Amino acid sequence: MEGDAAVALALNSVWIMVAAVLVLFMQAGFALLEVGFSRMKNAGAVMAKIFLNLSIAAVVFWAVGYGFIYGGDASFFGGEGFFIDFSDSAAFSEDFYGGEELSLLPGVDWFFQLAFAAVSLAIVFGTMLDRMKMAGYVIFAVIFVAIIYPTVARWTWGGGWLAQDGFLDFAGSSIVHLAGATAGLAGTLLLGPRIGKFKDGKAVPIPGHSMPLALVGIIILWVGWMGFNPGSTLGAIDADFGLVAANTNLAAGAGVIGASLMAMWVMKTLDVSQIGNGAIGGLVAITAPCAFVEPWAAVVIGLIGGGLVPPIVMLLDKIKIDDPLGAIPAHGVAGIWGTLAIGLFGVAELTGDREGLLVGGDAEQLWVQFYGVVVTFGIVFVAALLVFGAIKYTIGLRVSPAEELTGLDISQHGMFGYPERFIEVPGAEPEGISESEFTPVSSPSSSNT
Amino acid sequence: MEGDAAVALALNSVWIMVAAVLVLFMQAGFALLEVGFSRMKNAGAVMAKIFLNLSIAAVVFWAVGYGFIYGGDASFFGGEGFFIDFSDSAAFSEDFYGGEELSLLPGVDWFFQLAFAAVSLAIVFGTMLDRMKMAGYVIFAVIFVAIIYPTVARWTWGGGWLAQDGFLDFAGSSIVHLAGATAGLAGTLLLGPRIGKFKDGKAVPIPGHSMPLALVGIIILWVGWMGFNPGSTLGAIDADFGLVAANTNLAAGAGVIGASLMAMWVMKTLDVSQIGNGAIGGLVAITAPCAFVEPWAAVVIGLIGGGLVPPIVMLLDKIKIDDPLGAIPAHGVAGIWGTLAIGLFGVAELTGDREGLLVGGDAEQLWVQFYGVVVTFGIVFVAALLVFGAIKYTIGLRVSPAEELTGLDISQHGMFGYPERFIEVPGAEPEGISESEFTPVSSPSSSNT
Amino acid sequence: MEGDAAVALALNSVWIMVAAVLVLFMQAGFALLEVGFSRMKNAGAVMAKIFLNLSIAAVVFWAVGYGFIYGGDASFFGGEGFFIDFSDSAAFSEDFYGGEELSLLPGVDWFFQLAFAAVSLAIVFGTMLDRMKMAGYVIFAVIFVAIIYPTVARWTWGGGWLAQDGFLDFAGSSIVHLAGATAGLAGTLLLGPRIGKFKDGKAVPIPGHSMPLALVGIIILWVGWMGFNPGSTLGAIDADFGLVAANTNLAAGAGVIGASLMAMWVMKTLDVSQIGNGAIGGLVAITAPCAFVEPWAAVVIGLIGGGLVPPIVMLLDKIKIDDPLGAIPAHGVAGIWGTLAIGLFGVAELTGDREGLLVGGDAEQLWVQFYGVVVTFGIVFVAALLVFGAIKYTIGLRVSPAEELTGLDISQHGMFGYPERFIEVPGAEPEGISESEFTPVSSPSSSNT
Amino acid sequence: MKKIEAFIRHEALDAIRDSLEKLGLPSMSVSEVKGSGRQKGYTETYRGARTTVFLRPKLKLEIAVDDGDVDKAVDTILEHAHTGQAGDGKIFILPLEEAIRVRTAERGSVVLESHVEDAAA
Amino acid sequence: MKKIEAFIRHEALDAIRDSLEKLGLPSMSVSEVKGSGRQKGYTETYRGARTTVFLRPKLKLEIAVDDGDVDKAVDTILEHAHTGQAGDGKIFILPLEEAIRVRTAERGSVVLESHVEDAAA
Amino acid sequence: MKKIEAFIRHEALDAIRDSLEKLGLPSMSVSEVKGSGRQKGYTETYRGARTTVFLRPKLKLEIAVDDGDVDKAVDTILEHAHTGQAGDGKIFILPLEEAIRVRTAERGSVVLESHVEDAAA
Ligand SMILES: Nc1ncnc2c1ncn2[C@@H]1O[C@H](COP(=O)(O)OP(=O)(O)O)[C@@H](O)[C@H]1O
Ligand SMILES: Nc1ncnc2c1ncn2[C@@H]1O[C@H](COP(=O)(O)OP(=O)(O)O)[C@@H](O)[C@H]1O
Ligand SMILES: Nc1ncnc2c1ncn2[C@@H]1O[C@H](COP(=O)(O)OP(=O)(O)O)[C@@H](O)[C@H]1O
Repeated sequence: MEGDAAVALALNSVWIMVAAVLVLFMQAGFALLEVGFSRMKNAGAVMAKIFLNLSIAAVVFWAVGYGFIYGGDASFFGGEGFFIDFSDSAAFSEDFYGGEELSLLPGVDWFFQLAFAAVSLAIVFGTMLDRMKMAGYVIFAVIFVAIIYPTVARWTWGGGWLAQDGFLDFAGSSIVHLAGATAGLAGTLLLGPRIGKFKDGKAVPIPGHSMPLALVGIIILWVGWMGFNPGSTLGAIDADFGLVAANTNLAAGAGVIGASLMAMWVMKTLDVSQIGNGAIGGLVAITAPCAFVEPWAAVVIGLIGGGLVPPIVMLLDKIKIDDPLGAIPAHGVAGIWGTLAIGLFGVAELTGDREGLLVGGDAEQLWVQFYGVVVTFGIVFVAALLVFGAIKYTIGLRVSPAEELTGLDISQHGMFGYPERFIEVPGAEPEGISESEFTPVSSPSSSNT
Repeated sequence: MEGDAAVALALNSVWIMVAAVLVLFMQAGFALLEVGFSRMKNAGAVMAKIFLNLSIAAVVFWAVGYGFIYGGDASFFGGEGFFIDFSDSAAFSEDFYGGEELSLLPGVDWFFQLAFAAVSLAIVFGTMLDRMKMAGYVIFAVIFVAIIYPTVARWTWGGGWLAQDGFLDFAGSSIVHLAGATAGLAGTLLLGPRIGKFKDGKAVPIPGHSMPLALVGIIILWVGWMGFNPGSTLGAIDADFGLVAANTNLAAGAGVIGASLMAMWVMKTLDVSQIGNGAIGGLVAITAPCAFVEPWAAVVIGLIGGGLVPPIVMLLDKIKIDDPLGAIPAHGVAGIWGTLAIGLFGVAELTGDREGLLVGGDAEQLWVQFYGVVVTFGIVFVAALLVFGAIKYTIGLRVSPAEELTGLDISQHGMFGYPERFIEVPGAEPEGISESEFTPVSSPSSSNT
Repeated sequence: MEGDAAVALALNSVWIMVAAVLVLFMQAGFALLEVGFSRMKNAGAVMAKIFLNLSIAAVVFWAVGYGFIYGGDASFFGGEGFFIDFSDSAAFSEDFYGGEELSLLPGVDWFFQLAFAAVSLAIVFGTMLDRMKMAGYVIFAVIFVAIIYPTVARWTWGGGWLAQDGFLDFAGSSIVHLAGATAGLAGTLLLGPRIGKFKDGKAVPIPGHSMPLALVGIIILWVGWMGFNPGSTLGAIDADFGLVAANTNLAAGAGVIGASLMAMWVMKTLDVSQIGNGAIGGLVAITAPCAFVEPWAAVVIGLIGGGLVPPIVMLLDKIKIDDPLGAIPAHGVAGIWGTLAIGLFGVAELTGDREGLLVGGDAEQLWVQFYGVVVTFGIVFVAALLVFGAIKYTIGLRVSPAEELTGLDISQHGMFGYPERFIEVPGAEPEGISESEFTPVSSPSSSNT
Repeated sequence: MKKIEAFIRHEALDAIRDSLEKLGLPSMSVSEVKGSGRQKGYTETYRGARTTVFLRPKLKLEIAVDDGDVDKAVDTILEHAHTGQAGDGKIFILPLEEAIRVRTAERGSVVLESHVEDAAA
Repeated sequence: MKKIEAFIRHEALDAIRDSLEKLGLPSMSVSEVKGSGRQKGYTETYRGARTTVFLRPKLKLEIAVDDGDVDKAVDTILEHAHTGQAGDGKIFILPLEEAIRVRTAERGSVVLESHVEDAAA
Repeated sequence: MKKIEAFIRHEALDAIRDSLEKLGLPSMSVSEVKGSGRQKGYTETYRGARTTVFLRPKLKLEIAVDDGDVDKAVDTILEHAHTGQAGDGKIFILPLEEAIRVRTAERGSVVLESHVEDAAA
């Protein structure tokens, strides 16, 4: 390649490669968050799930997912370019970019998009913790990464009909976060709450076993978001990833502050888990508008994104929806808010087009944002309900009560996630468990503590 | 923008963006370090503190902090350019760079500096672990990020009077680390030691609850330092961040070796926490001189920086200053040593000016370094003493003895950080605690294990 | 430097700097993996080991290691360019690149190579967990980083005789991973299994204490591998690190799937540790061929790399080799498979030369790969056996049975790694331990819980 | 005075404690034990190696009561701890010679009397 | 021979152990329990949901002593465990029929005798 | 009926449990305690500060047995727990007034009888 073009390709690709690595790193964040917010007896199962998810995502997104986003010209559904060969740039450009010169190495482009798909999938799981059957979830994961997420992504990032309507979602408040949380909502509705979550009509605390792990996970998410949003410039040259990075940090910080204040108000306690969820709420909210608003607006968006979390957490408890991680408020509600916020705070020089209602006085963009959110929620909710429903009535979605009480680790994986500490966990041997589920052994041989 | 300038801006910005992300990641390192070195009963409170700190830093540093470093021309104190709009490059350049062409995207520049301010603030907390009141600390955090740290940074990096005198501190041994540790020293003096730390005139071990978490935190700090020091080139083109990276790794390694040998000598044991502190000592020591010395000198600087830690830890115990994390030796004393080391080992080709005493035989640079250290220590110590003192005598700096013994998690945040393990922690229900501090409940309803 | 050359140097250096940081970050991954797979009573000792290893690696690789890979022209053994001065580019180029213009900053080049050496060294330890004497290991570490690893690396990456024969190992399936695992095999053979590992001729589970920490460690390794493999392009311009990144992710994902299926088949359980080891198996396998094969082949290579792990784990148990972490299957056997896979799946456009047997029908490359693997294994095995043997019969390689049962933390480092949890760990006070090993105290003074 | 020691399943604790409290017997101490008995062991598998664990987690309740309260307490435990499956546990009754309240240094059965007035409150 | 079982606050342990050792009674076993009694519960809050915890952490001391040492031991415990606030705990005294030292298979009260000479040493 | 309480080293547990099971006494409860006695303390060091720990980890076995099985059980424990070094532990025997099986509400020594037929099976 010629000098300047080679430099441009390399420079853009380095930046997006770095961003992709940061987004991949978010898997460590989700792992810690999910494991920290789950019970000790399920800790190993959470890790198994994270690995299977990410692995399935990698293979399926290569085989079909990416093609369903970027391949072909369909506005609503469909694709081409499956089982991609990244070593053939020409074919890649042909399949996905109409033969134009590429601004990114094919493998880098795919890797970055894969990392997003994997984030969306990771979010789904948050509501289903502590009681989900692995086999059922694996099937859902394949379908989500193959078709559901790509279809939503196609509508905007793949140049589909929502993009044509002017819908804006810079890095995926709706496409990634709301989509994941919506599928999670469908999942938890079909699963029902954890045993013991509601007693005499009131929510009972089932605290996650490690706030340190959970909140370190959220710091890692924050760090990973520095690839998620700024990397969504999809290039380095003539791209203001600096503004995006600054806005993202401001909204995250404001989210923590908003959630802390709200928690003290509505929960009467500076709940550590809400502080963490508030950071996520702020980050999710700024994800759509990060490139389209000024810093002061980022602070406002983050403050509200985080501040929404505690009341919604309490509301879900009231309507008896069990969401152990807070995925619905932090990824769902904050995702909706963030997407709409473009319609309120968007600046014409940054959107390159329409202004937000509070800035320019015009509600047009807000209207597009609104129906974009509605269709995203609607399509994902229906699709997830169908898929999870089909699984529920065939191979089953939830483990048996005995297995749930005993813990997924020993009942599903044959060993505790924390073998040396397990004496402390109540419920390790539940009422009514059938002996055979533990592979009973009749010939006495040896015992260990 | 024109081709070459656009490439240069993008390339410099990508590198500094990456470096900023690495420095931001250090917050995960500090979180793990602090939580690992604290008691189980305070683990959740540590995480809450980290999040509030970082969040406050983000918003305050945008609102005023950055402006107090780089805005205007005052040599001693003052600034302009508050509530920055990163989307307006021209205004940004006007406010901070005299209208010159920018070599970095505004948001990237700010993000990198923010990450440094947040590190300095995180260091303060280390000495105050396990007994500090959150509300008081939050107030200090605002003032530290708004004014104290920016003033010190202004003197050197903002082109202030110390810079004009030729004081050198490449990445902040003094500005960031010594400043943080000095404020921490003021804090611990006003707080006093943890209950039970000194008994019959002798220091009692209060071991942190998890060496694995603490030391993984230090590995993350080491990784983050690869942005901290090499990123302080503030650009990629014609900048030798390679030398800086190599020197930093060598000093970190030598710091571990120095601390290990010293611990075996003065403590008669290969203390795991000292190994970790030694890495920090080495890293802090090389932070100021990393771009000004040759690799052999980096090894010497690191060896001494790490080696100083164990004896200083023992000295603090002797004079009854309680510093649970070793922030004073590892960030403070090593920071002083590193800053002075430029005056000993600096090489003219690298400093671009004066040579160090041991290399060029001239003590001039050492003298500048010396009074730079003295004024940094002095101004921060006095300011922190005033602020912490004002807090102490108004809303209070320290929790009640009962709350301290019970643990900050349950007494301040309503729930343990490790809910399933808490049975093991002594002191969960201290002598003399007033019932009402636990929100006693008279109507028996339900209990859980 | 002139504009374009300066940009190229900066761009290549930024990319390799980032890659080096990612590979350095793998140390956090290894730390978590090793600590999670070890017993609670040895957790602090594991962390001490990781720090000493990395520190020794940094200093020794600067002093001599790098020179033994790249210095001089010897094909088999030798070097020059010790105690490198990275601030002198001209001398650096003279020593290592025949005076050619450098494509990377010297410090960046060295840092990247250092990170690889540290990975290879970290792997060795995995087989020796829970019973190794620190002093002996430290000596081995010096020799391994100074001479053993550099010699193997010289043969291929230093342009030595294997490279001249056309042996290919893009990022080190053999040079880094097989070499590390082979030394580990020698170590475990000389150490013997942990007390209690085999009973009545059968393997007994000695589960690691934390699957969450271990598997988060593996996610970090996966993330770090995004520097390991894609960074091995050694530059950004005209280098397809995108293909490498995509192949690496695909193989990792396929490795998890392969190991999961095999574990369910041969172990009759979806073992969480095997899922993690499977990711490593897939990653190690693709490390050699990642730049030479097409994505479909990466999936196949990863599937087999991961799938090999569970049966080999069981085989080792059968032949009574104790490898607590699975380093031998995941780094050793998968490393062999990956290196050979180039001879099967290599594509001429990518290797720039010969085609693999299954692609081009020619076995020539496979033959070269085969003897490359054999000599790598052979030389490392013999060297490690000699060094470990010499240590064993002088200062000793293994702690006493009493120390092993009591745990390395309290017996070697004077304090538990988890001081507040230790009541739970059996074996904390073993049969037959001599009182004096605990520094008995005759005058009663104080006690703590 | 008697000391009741009951080895039960974790799940039964809340109900037992609530009922006893209503009966004016809020005082007890609970600890975690591992027990073996008629109940069978279960298998743990790790990296393909297997072992059978015969000791299963149970809770131990310790309740010192006045002679007259023994039956009340035992019946309450039986009621809530019973599932009918192996592993339900056992209750042991030991003679107790003296009971002393640390706060007041009172001795004897006054220390153990049911707090019916408290429970009613 | 008697067996003393004392449920106390964590804070009292060190002082009790030290004093008993000085009296020649260094032998005891300590474990962690959770107890309920007169002392009130406290509230835990998580994500806005609340629960009241009635079981609070205590330590259990088990000390087997010769008949003649019972009062010494009980008095020592009372002295150091007393704060005057609800939750100070209780001491129970049970009859002990036999004591055996595993190391020597000795039986009877010799196994429990105060080690006054040791303490003096 | 008697209740045997044995404080032993961790290492002895497996052998004791196996042997008792072969003798038809598979039932026991195990918990973790920390104990002090003749055995000396050890030193912990952290950041240069030192402390002596006198309480060392032990296991406590609780075994309720029929009068006729006491000697069998004690001998088995003595056999496997003995190393001859300070810290081997102690065995205490307490009178037991009643034993109740929760599953069946059976009472008395039938609840504790050796299960020789099971063991033989
Ligand atoms: N003889 C005994 N001594 C001490 N603890 C016992 C004894 N028998 C039973 N236990 C405790 O009771 C628990 C349940 O006993 P198990 O025999 O399995 O149930 P079941 O009585 O329903 O047959 C055991 O796990 C153990 O903790
Ligand atoms: N009857 C009892 N049986 C067993 N343990 C008891 C009993 N009464 C008290 N305890 C133990 O003593 C602790 C303190 O008892 P509590 O009644 O709260 O204090 P006080 O005796 O000062 O009123 C309890 O938490 C419990 O562990
Ligand atoms: N009088 C006692 N009361 C309660 N527990 C005891 C008593 N004596 C010994 N123990 C338990 O037995 C363990 C071993 O006792 P120790 O005196 O050290 O051994 P030895 O009997 O071999 O001298 C102690 O750690 C403690 O747990």
